[in-house]
Amino acid sequence: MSAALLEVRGISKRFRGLQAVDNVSFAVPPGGIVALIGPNGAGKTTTFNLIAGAMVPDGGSIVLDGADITGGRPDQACRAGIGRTFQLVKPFGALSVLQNVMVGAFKATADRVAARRAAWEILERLGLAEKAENPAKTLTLPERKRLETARALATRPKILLLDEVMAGLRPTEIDQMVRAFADLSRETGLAILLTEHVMRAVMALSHHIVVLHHGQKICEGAPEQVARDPQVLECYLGHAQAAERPGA
Amino acid sequence: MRASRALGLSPRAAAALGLFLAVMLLLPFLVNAYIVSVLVVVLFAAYFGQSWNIMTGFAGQLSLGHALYVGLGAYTSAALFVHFGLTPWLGMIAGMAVAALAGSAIAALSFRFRVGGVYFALLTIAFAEFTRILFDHFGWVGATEGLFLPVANLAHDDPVRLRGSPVMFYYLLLVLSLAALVLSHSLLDRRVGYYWQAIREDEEAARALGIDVFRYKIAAMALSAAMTALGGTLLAFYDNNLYPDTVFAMGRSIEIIIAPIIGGLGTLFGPIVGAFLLTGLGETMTNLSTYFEISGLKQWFYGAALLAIVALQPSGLWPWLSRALGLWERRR
Amino acid sequence: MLYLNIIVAGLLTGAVYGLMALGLSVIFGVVRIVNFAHGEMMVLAMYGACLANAGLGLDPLLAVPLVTLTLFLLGYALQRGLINRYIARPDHEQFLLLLAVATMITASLLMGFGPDARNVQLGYAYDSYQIGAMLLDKVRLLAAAGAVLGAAALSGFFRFTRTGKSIRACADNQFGAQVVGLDVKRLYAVTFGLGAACVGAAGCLMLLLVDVQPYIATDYTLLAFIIVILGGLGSMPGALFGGILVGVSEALSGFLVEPSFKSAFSFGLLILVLLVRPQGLLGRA
Amino acid sequence: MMRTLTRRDFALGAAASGALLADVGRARAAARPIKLGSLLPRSGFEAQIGQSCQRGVDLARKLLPAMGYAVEVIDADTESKPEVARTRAEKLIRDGAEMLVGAFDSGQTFAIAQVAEQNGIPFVINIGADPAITEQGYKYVFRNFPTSVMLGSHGLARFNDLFAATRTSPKTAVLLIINDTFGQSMLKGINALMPKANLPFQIVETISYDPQAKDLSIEVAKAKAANAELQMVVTRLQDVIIMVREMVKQKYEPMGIISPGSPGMYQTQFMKVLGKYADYAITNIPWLDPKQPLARSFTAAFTKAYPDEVCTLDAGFTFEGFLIGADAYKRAGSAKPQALVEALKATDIKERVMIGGAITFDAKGQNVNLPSGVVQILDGRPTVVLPTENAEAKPVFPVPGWSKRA
Repeated sequence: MSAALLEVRGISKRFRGLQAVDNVSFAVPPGGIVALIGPNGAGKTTTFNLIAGAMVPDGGSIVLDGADITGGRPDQACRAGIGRTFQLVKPFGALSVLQNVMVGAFKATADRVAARRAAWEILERLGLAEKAENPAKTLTLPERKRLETARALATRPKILLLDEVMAGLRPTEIDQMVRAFADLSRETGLAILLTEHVMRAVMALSHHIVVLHHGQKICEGAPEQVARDPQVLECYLGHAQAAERPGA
Repeated sequence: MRASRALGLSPRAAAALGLFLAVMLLLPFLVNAYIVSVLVVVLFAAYFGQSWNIMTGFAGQLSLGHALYVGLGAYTSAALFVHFGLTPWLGMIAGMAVAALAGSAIAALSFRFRVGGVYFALLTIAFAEFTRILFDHFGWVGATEGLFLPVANLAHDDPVRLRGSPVMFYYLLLVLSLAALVLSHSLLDRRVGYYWQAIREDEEAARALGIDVFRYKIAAMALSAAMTALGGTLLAFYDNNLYPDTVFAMGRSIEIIIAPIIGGLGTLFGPIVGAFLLTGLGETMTNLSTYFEISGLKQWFYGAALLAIVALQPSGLWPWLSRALGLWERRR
Repeated sequence: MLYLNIIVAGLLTGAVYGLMALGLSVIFGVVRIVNFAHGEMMVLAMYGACLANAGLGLDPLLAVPLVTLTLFLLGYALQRGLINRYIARPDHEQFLLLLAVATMITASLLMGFGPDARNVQLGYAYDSYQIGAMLLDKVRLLAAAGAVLGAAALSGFFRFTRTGKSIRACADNQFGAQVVGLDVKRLYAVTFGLGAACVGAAGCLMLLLVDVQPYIATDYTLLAFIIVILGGLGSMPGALFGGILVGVSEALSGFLVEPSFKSAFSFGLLILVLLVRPQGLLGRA
Repeated sequence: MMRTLTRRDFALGAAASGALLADVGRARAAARPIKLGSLLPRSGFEAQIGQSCQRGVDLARKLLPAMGYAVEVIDADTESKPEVARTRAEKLIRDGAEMLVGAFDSGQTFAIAQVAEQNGIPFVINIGADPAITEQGYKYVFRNFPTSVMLGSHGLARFNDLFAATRTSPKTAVLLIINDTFGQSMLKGINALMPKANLPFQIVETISYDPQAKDLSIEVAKAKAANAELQMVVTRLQDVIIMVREMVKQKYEPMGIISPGSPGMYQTQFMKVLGKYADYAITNIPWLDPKQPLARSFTAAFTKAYPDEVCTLDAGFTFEGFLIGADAYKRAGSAKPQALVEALKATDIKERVMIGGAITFDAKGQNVNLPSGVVQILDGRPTVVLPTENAEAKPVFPVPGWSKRA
């Protein structure tokens, strides 16, 4: 895995006596889709925040495309090539959907027309085009999640961090999204790191799965391999089955 | 037509704007000196509101101490004029630089230490008040005794030295306010405007999209401060006398921000609409209350009017008005 | 010895400042609204105490329960009727709302009482105690004692009564409070009422020290801001501590430097604290 | 509170001054009254003093016609803000005001002066001490009030008169002075004049305090620690009340409290609030001349109209402002600005309300003939004690200690 796009080496984070992330290492190859799974409180979102620069790790390092980005600010992480979504969506409510995505697109270009064109393309790809002129605050929750993704994509990341963007979607919508991401990754060579409770999406989308529990990596491997791992079955899938029920 | 498209206006809105401009250009020929003096107050309020709007309306950082930049602009240019005879056109650049520097420093200190929201607002008050007291003791600019610009009663206006009649100031302010309008519009249409609004709506999300929030906030503050200082120079040369307690007054900071809030925070025309409405309201009430001979009545109605507006149109009158007139401005 | 006198005077005045600021702090801590009409509410209370003195011959100290209750009801009504609707609105709208309220209070006072300063004539207004070289001013002593009692009563309320505990729960976790079935809107109104009651009591005590005029309100609003930020917005002991800190630092700087410069010291202190410890000296991070 | 003058009040006041009125009333009133615009801070933070001046306006409105002057007064409120003063002045002119009178505060007075100049409308300043106002080369601005420098020098000059009359000579003084526009220009004047004034005392400490101060305990403690014989003060009303109260509490008893010419220690509120502790406070300031018949009838009319208020220089100078305007109109026989300005320049009013010689204006439009009297609170009333030719009583100095007052 020396040719990895993103390499996470032994990162840790501690909050007031709680070891949220404990010496976690994994890698995402170029164009690869890796899922980070685990029960609630396993440290997935914290890991995301560490990678995206929202938090500074207590130890370990994060390397993107050969450059060490450990401890950088979120905007620096973004400029290094990390695009992220938030689990609790953060739309720019007063701006239109198009404008939201244009904010992201401005990372690559200062030209308004170019940014606008790029934003349109992404909106069409994610099926938000007909909502383009609506204020973001009028969107439904699934639409907002898609907007999050669109905005992050607009920054032309090398790797996209998706934090539970499928939650609350109907199965048909999930399949649609899965297809969209798979196409995107195949066509553009975009790498994706996702956390997801919707196992249907995880299994369909990811090439590789990393399982976290109590902040530690307990297992990793190909999807079917992980699904058979007794440790995972014991500590994780029990929860996951519960969590997969609608509304969980 | 091209101009109207460049401003993103519908033909109807462009016509309305054209009409408004024509009226404003002709107004001094149509009304008496009293109305002109009131219009000067309106334009000052509009311009200061537009300047403040960049900081708070666009970039979302609530500043309650903008009198600081009015004062820095006014005092810098006036002191340079009084002590060295420097033309106000250069003095205003110096004033803008001083204000931009002060604004950046305040913003840098605050945002570096992650002071935000209400705390930032209170910090801006503190800086303004602190500076007021400093100037109360600053002998070179007259301290509490005041700084006076020599008043020359010229037969003709002298725009080079900014000595002249209210009508001259009316046109200067009109140009300034239009320039601020065009500038605001063009900023909103660029990356920086998008970034400011993103920061206003959600800082964390803005950061995740690669925006150096700290830098953009400082830029907003510096620009807003510099623009305010430019108005401060005009104020100094219009009033011809400066006292720290009136120039830097907290009351002025508050007056600056009422018009844009009433008009519609973050909109292009809100500050202008708000300024017309508030000043008009104030004058009407003053004229009415002289019949009743009760001091305090005017202020009471003023407060009641503010309350009514914030209760009925909390996001400002312009969005509502433009919809009612069919001039719907794209919500930015 | 002179220093001791000055520090004690600053300490005593500071205690009254503290009680006033306590109201602002309580309101912010729970309702998350910055009460820009705080000074106006206090001036209203001062006029209330004046009226109680003129009409009923009450000493301002004895008028405390009456004025406090009135202000409580007023604050309760204000929150219930008006401010509750703005809880979730942006800062600038809340600011405008309270500015409008403040303007109307000042204008009403001006119409009702005129611009002349008012005060109450007390038999003991000029008394002072000589203890060794120390000179204790009776009025100031009484006012400070009242302030400490008032603060203690409020803290007792929050600690021992059911409503007080609910308010604290509500401040810690509004959502949780709603989940367990607390009527948050009512608790907010009670809190605003309590904050108003604090300034009510502080107003009565302040009337012992200064004369009242409609236009002094803004100065007190600013002063209250300084104090609560120094102590920590939302922290009760912080407000008292901040008040005393401001009282003493103003006294000392006035004595050591230039009196006309002393409020710059308070603002300077405020700027320093905001930059170094924005949550305030006793505030929680 | 906002009591206006009724005709009956005035009838009583006028009766008290019948002889005088018969005298000046001989001249036939001009056919058409001149419109005088009054600009005062009737609301805002200076409302208190603005209202105090307003009483002079209301008296002028009633008294001047009875004196044979044809005037009509229109009121305006500057709200204590220069920019409002400016628009109000423009409004008054648009409403037909042919002359302006006002505005107590220097900043507002400046704003009005510019409007007056631009419109070519004469402006008579009732009160406003900033020396800069009459240094601008204005052609339409006239001031019947001393500049702060004049106030300071005249005020200091009276110290020696007081010491001579009471055969005292304090050696040291502490100066408590307000840090606002007025206070600081006074301070400048005092510092410049002290060496020349040949006074027996030295100022050992100058303490300047914040105009917004609500508490002066530290300032007073500092003054007391300076251990001077005399306390000199330059104040406004609110702070001097706090100051005296604090002096009583801190048992600080200098030979006396003397103001070289500032507001505060002669105003109604000072005496009302402080009672016996207000007594003996001394202000060297231009005052109503108890020996002048017009001043006596004015005071009488004032007392009838406002029984609870003390007639002070605020009302006196404001009234004189209108008197000057009315007199100029009468002599000019026309309300044309140029005619009025010429008449104002030629003003020579000998029958006046305030102490001093005739009202005349120098080339800059300043009345330089405005001496100060020594006004001491005696039995709860401001009393002229010096100069002897105007005095109603003898000065008391050194003053009795706080505890020795009944």
